[in-house]
Amino acid sequence: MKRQIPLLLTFFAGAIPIFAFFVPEKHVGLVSTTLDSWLIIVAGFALLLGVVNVVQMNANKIKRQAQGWPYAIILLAGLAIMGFFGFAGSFNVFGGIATRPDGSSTPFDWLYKYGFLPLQGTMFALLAFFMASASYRAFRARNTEATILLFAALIVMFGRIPFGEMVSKWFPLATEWIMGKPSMAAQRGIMIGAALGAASMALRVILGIERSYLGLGKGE
Amino acid sequence: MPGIGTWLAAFFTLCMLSFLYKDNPFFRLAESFFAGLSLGYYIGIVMNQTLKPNLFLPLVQDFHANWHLVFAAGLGIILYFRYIRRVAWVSRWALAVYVGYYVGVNMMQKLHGEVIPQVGDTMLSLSYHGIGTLWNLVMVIGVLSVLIYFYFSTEHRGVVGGVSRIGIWFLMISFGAAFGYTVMGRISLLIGRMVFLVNEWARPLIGHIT
Amino acid sequence: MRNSVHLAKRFSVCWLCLTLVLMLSSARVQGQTAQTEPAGNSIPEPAPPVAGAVTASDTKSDEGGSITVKWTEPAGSKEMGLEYEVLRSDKQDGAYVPVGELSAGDSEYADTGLTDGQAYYYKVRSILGAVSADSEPSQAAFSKGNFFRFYRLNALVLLAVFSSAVLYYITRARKAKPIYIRKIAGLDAVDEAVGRATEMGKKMLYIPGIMSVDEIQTIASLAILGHIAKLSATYNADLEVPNKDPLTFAAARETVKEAYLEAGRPDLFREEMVNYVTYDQFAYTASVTGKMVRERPATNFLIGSFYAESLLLAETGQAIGAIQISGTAEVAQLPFFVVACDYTLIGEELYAASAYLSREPVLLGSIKGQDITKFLLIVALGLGVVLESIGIKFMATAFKMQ
Amino acid sequence: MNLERIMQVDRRIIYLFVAVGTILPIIFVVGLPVSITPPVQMAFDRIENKLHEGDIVLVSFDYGPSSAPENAPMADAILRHCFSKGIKVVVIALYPLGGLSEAVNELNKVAAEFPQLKYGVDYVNLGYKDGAQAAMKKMAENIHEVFPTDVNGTPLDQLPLMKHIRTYKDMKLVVSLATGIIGEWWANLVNAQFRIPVIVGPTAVSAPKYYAYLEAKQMVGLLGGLKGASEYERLVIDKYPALAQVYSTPGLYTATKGMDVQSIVHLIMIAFILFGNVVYFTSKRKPRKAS
Repeated sequence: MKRQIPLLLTFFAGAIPIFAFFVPEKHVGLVSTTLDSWLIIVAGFALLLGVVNVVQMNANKIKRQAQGWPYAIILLAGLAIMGFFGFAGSFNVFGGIATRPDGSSTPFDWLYKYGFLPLQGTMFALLAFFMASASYRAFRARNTEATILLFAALIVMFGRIPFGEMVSKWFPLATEWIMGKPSMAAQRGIMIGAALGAASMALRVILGIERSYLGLGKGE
Repeated sequence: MPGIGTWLAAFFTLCMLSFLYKDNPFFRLAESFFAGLSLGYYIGIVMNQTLKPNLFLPLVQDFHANWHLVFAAGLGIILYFRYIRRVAWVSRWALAVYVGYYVGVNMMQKLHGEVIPQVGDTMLSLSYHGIGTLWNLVMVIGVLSVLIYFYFSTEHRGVVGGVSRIGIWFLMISFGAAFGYTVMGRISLLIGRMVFLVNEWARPLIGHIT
Repeated sequence: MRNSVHLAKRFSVCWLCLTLVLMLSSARVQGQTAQTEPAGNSIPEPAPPVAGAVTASDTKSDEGGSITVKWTEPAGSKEMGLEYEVLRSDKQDGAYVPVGELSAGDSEYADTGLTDGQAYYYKVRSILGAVSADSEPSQAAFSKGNFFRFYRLNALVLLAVFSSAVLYYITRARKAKPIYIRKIAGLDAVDEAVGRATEMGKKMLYIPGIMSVDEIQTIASLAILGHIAKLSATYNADLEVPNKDPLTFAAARETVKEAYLEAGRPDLFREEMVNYVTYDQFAYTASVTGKMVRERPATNFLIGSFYAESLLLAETGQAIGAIQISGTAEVAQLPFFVVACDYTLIGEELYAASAYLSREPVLLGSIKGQDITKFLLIVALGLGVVLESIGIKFMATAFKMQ
Repeated sequence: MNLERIMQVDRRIIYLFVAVGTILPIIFVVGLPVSITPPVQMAFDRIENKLHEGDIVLVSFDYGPSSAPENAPMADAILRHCFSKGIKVVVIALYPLGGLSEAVNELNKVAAEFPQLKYGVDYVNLGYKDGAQAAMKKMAENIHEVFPTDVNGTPLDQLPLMKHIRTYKDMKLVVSLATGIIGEWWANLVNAQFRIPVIVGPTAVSAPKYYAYLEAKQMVGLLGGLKGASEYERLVIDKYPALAQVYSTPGLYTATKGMDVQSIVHLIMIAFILFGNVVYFTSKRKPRKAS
């Protein structure tokens, strides 16, 4: 019983959108879109699961004075401040969470602009550095495959900058060709294979064969 | 003199950049604050952009038309049954419906939206019409050889092995080219941060001091 | 095991029934085409030529509320720069109101927002500068909801072939001799990677991607996590699974807990093994990279759906000297995993992994079914190329209809 | 000398090179030579030769802060070109994630360089509209219905410039600075249906898609990424010497500077890759000699 119900639910929930995919009839579509609108809400509810876990873990850390516990205080402070303004904002306290009509920032928006965005942007920007170190290490002509990788990367990098164009006008043309033909062909191959793999996985989930995500093991 | 917001943003930017040298208390401070702040941010976003417009407002404003949303809230609450040992097993129901529905949606999306058009677009004419024929041939061979590389239930020896080797070469061209092509976009992001540091923070600061 | 095969059988029957019902319903003939009505011949001199043969009928393959109007264009409409206005009325000789505007070259218009079952009549007005002329009205047309999207017939055929192949090999799997699966280096390395972490007495990080369980890659990742957690329980390794998505977090905890139970070591399972970090992609990345440089795990698994953070995570892991096994079907992120990880599961290999690792006949059977479909697609592709080369468009058209 | 050790360059040395290669060109103008490509020349010629003083151009901000390093210099160069030539500009924003703030910032910045121009007469900012595609279609019927007021809340009828602008027919050109699909809609929807000429400035990543529209004559010019923007800067500076002074203002970020960073950092990466391979092959040959 405890094991069958979730599997049946998965089967029916999975059959609905597949049915609706082929059947344009209004009521079928309605069932599917209604379920969709429910699940968006379920995903919203789920965030609290994460919040609970974060608060638990960090409170524990502080209590036990575990290694690095002062940072747990900083984390919880960030969560409390932003969470408070965000929660209050949904009741239109402090003018909501966006900018006010006169263009001034609400506290939530201010923290977003001067805290969240620079932190996020800088973490993202670190990629430029990491690409440099990764390419230095990995693009080495050790064997046939690595040599192909190396040359494709070098040609494209040259083809993207004016310098490459000045050396030879073939660099940008070669870049375009590589991106448009062999690279595109490989990506198509990956996509077709991966889509089949995903569909097969989906079928196994709907049929209840794959169920480790439910913590139901592989069956007994 | 830059304003307090600019100072804060510059401080966080520098803290994050310091990770490149090595892990240090400044990075750890920024990282911890960022983790908390971002989670708080999404509390605000989920409340304001998901739960309020999709659940609370419809229920409050017109219960008769939207009563079915009570089930949605019910499914959401079921997730929390895991904290009550006796009914913890029920919490799987929400997960089961969630996974089942999207797996169904994605299955059709993959078959209809990816497999069919990608195969269709590769059905290129190989009758001679100049250099384009050769490029069409490259495309067809590329797709076929990569597909054969992914063939699992045959040993990759002989012809199959040879073709799948060609598939690997195509994959390598694609990975190298995609890597090289992405560099520019990533540098643009770095330029954005550096322009901020130099022009919006350092320049006014130096101007103020001198 | 037997239980799951039984279940599979039972569900397969349901499944085939479902497909059958869809196939049958697609065969239902539909449409209520109105008769053609030739246009009048006597056109006053300055007026533009009238559109001929105006017909109106239910729009096919839709949910209802729409009628498609068709007409034949007068000769030379393009050169004249003729424009059309589609008019609608609910009585044949009633007042007609404009519902849509088109220009020369168009001879079809789908009117929407109608009431199913009510009669509608249409005229097409030709406009040339300031003068215009109306066509004869169409016969009465009725809109209705349909039971099949004909333009998705190709998808239905693919679904039928694909699921039949997979189901056939799943049900055959137990009786038939073992199914061969080619070597996947990244998966052969899993045992070694877990063993190494145990020997060194260091942590293993398992990062299940950043997407929710609505993404199939995440489900595939959780299946692999189940296997690795079992190994971890057997060897008593130190496993940690930090999460970005809360639902993935909930599912991952169930998965790991069950795996420890199945391995007979529920005593070793701790809730903190599977923890939640934050919902922001880069804040999550900052936390995990920070954890990597501080706790120096011996092994990193980066398996699931990744975006820009792929290289941030993999390169940091590389810098601390961890063995890294990655896997994703995100085409744009594969290059970064390939350059920074020891092993990478590419696309379809990710989905095949749980079958490969567990060697369960049922799962292996589904891989075989998948391969058969792939084989048929390769044949179709080859045939399509040949037909296209000799100028027959049939295959390409069948694959392009959307 | 141990070649193995040389090959194990501390990654921080690479990081240092990248950082210096990024910061220096932002502070000091390097000014690497730029060769003008046809799509950018077409865009420039369109505004320079086909438009006249008093003509009206619609500039749409279809990008946000995340792609500002690429798109903002394009917007600046186009605005400066129009203002220098006496062309009037109507600014709108259709990108939901920060298009409006970009429109306000860039327009105010450039307008301040031309103190003789008057808001409401020579240029207006109509602000942001949700639902880009619907708005673009509706603007063919009546712009006043899509944007009842400008960004400050002033009704359009009170703005002298907007009194005579009702649809696309009253304007000569659309310029879209775009990061996503909106730029494509200008070409394949607005140009296709309403015939107004379109120039798009997309990010480098999405630029390849736009060549097809350019070839199909659905666009009259294309500024692809930072490179396109830097070419356009070169063209306007050469044509309007007064702008050369604006472009040499310290603290002003330009595409020329951005492109210098791109070239330098790309070359640094290429140099490291080549260095690594040279060392690798030298060290591989050694043992062979020894034996």
